[in-house]
Amino acid sequence: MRQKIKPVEAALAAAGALNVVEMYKKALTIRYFEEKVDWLFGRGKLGGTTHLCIGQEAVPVGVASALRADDYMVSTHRGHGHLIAKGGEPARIFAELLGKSEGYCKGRGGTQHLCVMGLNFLGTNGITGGGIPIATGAGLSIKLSGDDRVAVCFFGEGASNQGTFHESLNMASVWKLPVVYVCENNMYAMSTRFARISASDDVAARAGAYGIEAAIVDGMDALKVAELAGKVVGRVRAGGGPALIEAKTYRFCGHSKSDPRTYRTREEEEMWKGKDPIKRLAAAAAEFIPGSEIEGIKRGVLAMIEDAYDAAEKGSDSSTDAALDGVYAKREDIVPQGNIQSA
Amino acid sequence: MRQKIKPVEAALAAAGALNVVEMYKKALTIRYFEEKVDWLFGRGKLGGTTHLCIGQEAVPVGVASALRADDYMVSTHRGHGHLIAKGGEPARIFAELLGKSEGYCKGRGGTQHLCVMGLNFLGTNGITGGGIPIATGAGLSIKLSGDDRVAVCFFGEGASNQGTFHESLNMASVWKLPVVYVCENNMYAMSTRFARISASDDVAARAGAYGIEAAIVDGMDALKVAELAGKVVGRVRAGGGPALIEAKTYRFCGHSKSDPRTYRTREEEEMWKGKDPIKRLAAAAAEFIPGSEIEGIKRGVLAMIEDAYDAAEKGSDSSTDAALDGVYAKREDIVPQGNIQSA
Amino acid sequence: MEYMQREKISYRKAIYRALDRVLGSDEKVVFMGEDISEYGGAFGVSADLYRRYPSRVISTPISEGSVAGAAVGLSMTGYRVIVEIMFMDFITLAMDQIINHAANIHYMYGGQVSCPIVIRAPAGGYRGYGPSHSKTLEGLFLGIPGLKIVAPSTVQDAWGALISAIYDNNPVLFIEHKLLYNMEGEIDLDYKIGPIGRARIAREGADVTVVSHSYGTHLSMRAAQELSAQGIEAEVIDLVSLKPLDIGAVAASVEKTGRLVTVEEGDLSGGVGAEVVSRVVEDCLPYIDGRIVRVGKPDVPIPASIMAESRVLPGVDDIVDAAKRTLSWE
Amino acid sequence: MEYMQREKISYRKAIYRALDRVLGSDEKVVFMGEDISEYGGAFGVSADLYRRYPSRVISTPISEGSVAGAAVGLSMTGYRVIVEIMFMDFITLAMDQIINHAANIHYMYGGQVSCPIVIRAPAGGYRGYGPSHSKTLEGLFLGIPGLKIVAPSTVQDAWGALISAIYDNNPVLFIEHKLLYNMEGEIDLDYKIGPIGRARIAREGADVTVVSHSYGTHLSMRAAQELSAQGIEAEVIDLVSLKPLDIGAVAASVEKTGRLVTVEEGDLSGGVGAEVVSRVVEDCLPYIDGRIVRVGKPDVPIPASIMAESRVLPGVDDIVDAAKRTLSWE
Ligand SMILES: Cc1ncc(C[n+]2csc(CCOP(=O)(O)OP(=O)(O)O)c2C)c(N)n1
Ligand SMILES: Cc1ncc(C[n+]2csc(CCOP(=O)(O)OP(=O)(O)O)c2C)c(N)n1
Ligand SMILES: [Mg+2]
Ligand SMILES: [Mg+2]
Repeated sequence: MRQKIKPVEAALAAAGALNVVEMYKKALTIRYFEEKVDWLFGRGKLGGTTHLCIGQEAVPVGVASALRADDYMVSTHRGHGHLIAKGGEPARIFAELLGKSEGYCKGRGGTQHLCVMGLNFLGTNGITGGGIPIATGAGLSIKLSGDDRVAVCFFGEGASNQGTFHESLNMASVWKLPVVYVCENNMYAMSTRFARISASDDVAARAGAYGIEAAIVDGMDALKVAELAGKVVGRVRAGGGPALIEAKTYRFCGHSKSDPRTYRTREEEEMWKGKDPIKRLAAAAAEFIPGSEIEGIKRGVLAMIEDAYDAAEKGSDSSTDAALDGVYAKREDIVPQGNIQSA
Repeated sequence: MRQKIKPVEAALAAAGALNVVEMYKKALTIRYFEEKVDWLFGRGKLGGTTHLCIGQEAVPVGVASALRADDYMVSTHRGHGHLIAKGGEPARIFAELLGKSEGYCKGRGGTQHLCVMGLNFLGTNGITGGGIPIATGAGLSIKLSGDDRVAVCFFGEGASNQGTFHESLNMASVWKLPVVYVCENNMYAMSTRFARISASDDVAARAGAYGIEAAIVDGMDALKVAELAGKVVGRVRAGGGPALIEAKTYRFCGHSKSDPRTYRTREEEEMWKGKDPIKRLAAAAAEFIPGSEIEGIKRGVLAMIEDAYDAAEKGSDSSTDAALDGVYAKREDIVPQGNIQSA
Repeated sequence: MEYMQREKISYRKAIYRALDRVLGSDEKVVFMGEDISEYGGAFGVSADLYRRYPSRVISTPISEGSVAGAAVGLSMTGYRVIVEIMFMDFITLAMDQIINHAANIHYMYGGQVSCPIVIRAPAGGYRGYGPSHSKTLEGLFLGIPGLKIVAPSTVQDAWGALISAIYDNNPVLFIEHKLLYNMEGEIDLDYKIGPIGRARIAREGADVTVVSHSYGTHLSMRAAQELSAQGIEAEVIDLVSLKPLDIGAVAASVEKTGRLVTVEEGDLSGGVGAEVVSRVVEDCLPYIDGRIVRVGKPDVPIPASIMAESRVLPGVDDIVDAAKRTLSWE
Repeated sequence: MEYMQREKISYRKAIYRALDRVLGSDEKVVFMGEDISEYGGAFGVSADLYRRYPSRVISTPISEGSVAGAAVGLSMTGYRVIVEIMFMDFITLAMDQIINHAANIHYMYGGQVSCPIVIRAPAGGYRGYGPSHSKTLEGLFLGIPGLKIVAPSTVQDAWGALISAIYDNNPVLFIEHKLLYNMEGEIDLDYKIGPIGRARIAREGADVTVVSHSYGTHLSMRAAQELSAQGIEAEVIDLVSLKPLDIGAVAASVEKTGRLVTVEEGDLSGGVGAEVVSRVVEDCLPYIDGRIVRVGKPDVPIPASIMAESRVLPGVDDIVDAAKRTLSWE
């Protein structure tokens, strides 16, 4: 490991070398994964639609750094990054996008309905705002179980205009649920600038109405996100009740696969691209490891993504008659004790 | 008119003698109307259910004093008082409750779906929170029409936990709609004390999230409500955007026809009954007119209510086959100009 | 709490007892709804459960949409959840979570997880509650794959079907007609609780098959009595479960009687009767021996006036008339 | 803007033109929806309308429930409102305002006022959008009195039915299948716009009646061609309007062919086919001369995998098979 040559920021120190490098790797995995998806769409290799999180990687990576494997996470339509940050395997996500039986959801969920129970990842969500009450329910579940897990709920600033946001934050506050609501405020909901359809620029301003503590963080800086998330998650885990983190971020690409982005300027985009979270993480990692190692990581992640895609592509087709199976879960054999009998 | 014997409060002065006496009459009309409804339910003369506003009369009367006939009003399940304050005739409301064809809605709407378009009264509402977006739409309508009317939206504190509250206040704020949201905070939603299912005691605390100005007023004092409503409505009418008024009030009776009120103490009830808005208005009116006149008003209103009920009871039955008619409105003859033709 | 093996109790009490039993024996069961604590629930079903299971009987804010969503989150993470929607009309506020989430989850997540949620919904009219508090909306849910629907008409079935619904691993819409709550009937705790999906022959008869559910079964039984007095013997089938639909039981009966009347309180258009009729004619058209008639609510909202309401909602006479119409082609 | 009398344009453009015409000629028409300004609408329908009618083309927050409610308020106070729901699946968030408010208001308020609202809902699958972006939900709305439903399949009908829907004084659910947007067809601006409720005979044939709507009509026409090659002539009826349902047109055809197939993309259970079959057998059972078959989606959510999706959604082959099954009793 190279000698550190300049004093690290407080955040960096808190994160430590290992975390920074790991975070960099994770962010890079997300970036390359998303770039591959973009490329595949461009070539007509993927059906449906997709919402890429290129530019926003610092948020899932930073938040996930504060989580344990047994914490729950609820995601959005723009959720590949969340899942990868929680430990999702690129090969199985690719398989899901390709509609292969090897996908996490057998190809049935696809990009917007990607759930991995083994990772306590309760799903990306095609309904804007649809995941907010689900995360709240997961928080209630933890509270009833009496342990110290937390549920993390990602949502966009556009989703914060859904009634579920209001209803859920109120319930979480009153019941003191261990939920961390993380708003990825990328300023736009499709083409709609937040300020144009909301009274405030900040979603955090809404938390006060529920007596929920909120903090705003630079969502282009994974270390800052990680630092804040560490504090907030710790407080929530200790029984402090729900919290809200608003990460100011930006999606570098369009909303979904076809979006000419007429609603914003190229200058604005360039300005934000200057804050590329990957570059920032690379710089931070460079404080700990030599440039050659950084290059090695890049090549390694890129190769891993390519391998993952190749493996996924070889998966089996889900278009068999099995597509009609499994609509209903099997009935539980457990029935309550006493004179209740199962026929 | 008797000489005023002590200095009147600012509010009283602003209201003036005529208004105070008129407000007293209106409040009394509501009280006697509701007491009659209560009596009728007790005797099995009315079907379904009902929600009385006894104890809360100061709010509709005070707010209505600031309104013009062409302003819109949207009400709740507890809406008889709102409608009377807006000019509804007791006889026709009784007819509606009795299911008579002479009712405002031919007996089809009943207590919770009572609309009087002639009074720009857009309906009581059986869905908690259901009227909030409707009032918001009425506000948008006024704005598009470019005139200086306002829409007043009554709702309970319990309703403020519905998603529609959040969504609607956000829209009203962003579009600067001329809507006055009036929360009748009577502390309970059925049996549920607000503080138990909400993060704050005050609904007004929620308005800040939308950049909406909110004020709290003693909802047992019609003059105070009138004074505040006068200011707020004036500001909204002048184009200042939406506003919220939270009136702290109390329903003296149960939630609906059968409610043993186990969720609150008799002491609490007595405390609030000490603030009876009718008594307060009577005292204010006594500053302007002699006691004998007050007694005369009482007898007059009581007789009017009895007459109204008697007239309503003689109305015709709505149980004919006409009950099946009028599901669909007739098609408009107006079609747009140009080469669009109606067949 | 110990209950007698056999006892005459109300439908309300049967539901209470099923909840009590399940909450009492299984720490992983949660019951949520508005005013289900001190108030005891709008129809008095929950009574004192909140005192007996304080942490798992949860009185909620008036936020139907997010309560349903929270139930999804709870159920995905190991709990069985019962949600009381105060009046079925209000379920319209929870449709996204039911349709796009709860019902889809087991299938769309590839079988990893399911949503064992029971949504209890008091439905029905005849009480003068008006258009927003009287609806019978099962017709809206027939076409939601992944969801089950039950609407028991007897005390015994209310108890058994609720327990079965709670231990079904799928979301189940559980319909309780308001007029049934006070109805008394015998409950036998030794009754074997089968999986959801079996119809019940409420009355045997050779002339015409009358298919119904929930309160409609009682109207149908009264109609059958009147018909019997006129020499017509109706076979009354109580569907109990609307999804899955025990079409086998209906078909067997129709093959015997050759005639079919469906009875429901909800809207005729796209309702339970439409589905029953369609499946019957798809499977056993050659056995049909007379006009098929559906009885239900015509295309009219439910007026508040209790008199007008009685014109809009189906009654015993409508069923008697319908049964007679199946006997000829005029 | 001046348009040619007769012209070949896309379905998308036909809807655009109807909106343009109505917004342009009537100050009392408002159009609301998400991303209908710069973005031009998720499916490009609204295009530049926001620039031409800036105050009345209103881009909203993501608040489907309250946008529907605001439309109710607007419509009660003198405006005609068109609401674009981005994908029909999201209409589940607006159900309370549609069912308990918009559809009830004219009747329950005694005829004082009505809600002229058109809810435009892009429906349908075959595009790999997955379970929350592919549904066809008209089956949920059949039993809502006070509501009308149209689902045109042609360019001409899209234009005419939308104008008719906007000038209908009732709430109208207007279903646009996503696969139709790019479809081209002739539009004749002299076309007389009738009230909602008339079916269209898309193809004449003597052997079997195939009833469908929206994109299903196109599948049915392709099936009819295949059948014709096999010597079977199908009469294809395009319902256009689902509520009211032109059962007369269907009955007349069935009385001629004696055979009936219904085709829909939505769920079979309680769907359009169930209602059509029920009404047909209620009215003209004696004319039926063979098995009745419904084609539609089985009880399965729509998977994201476009290959799996094609197994779940009905196709041309299913219709061909169904038509053949009606010809015999085996
Ligand atoms: C209920 C619902 N309404 C609308 C949409 C269409 N839609 C998908 S993503 C999106 C924008 C969401 O914006 P935001 O929450 O800010 O997330 P972002 O896309 O910016 O990550 C919209 C309107 C949807 N999927 N669900
Ligand atoms: C959507 C919906 N949920 C629940 C109810 C049942 N309900 C009727 S009134 C009421 C309480 C409303 O409380 P609040 O808004 O404070 O008004 P208040 O009754 O105190 O005047 C409830 C829960 C309803 N009518 N609609
Ligand atoms: Mg955004
Ligand atoms: Mg209250």
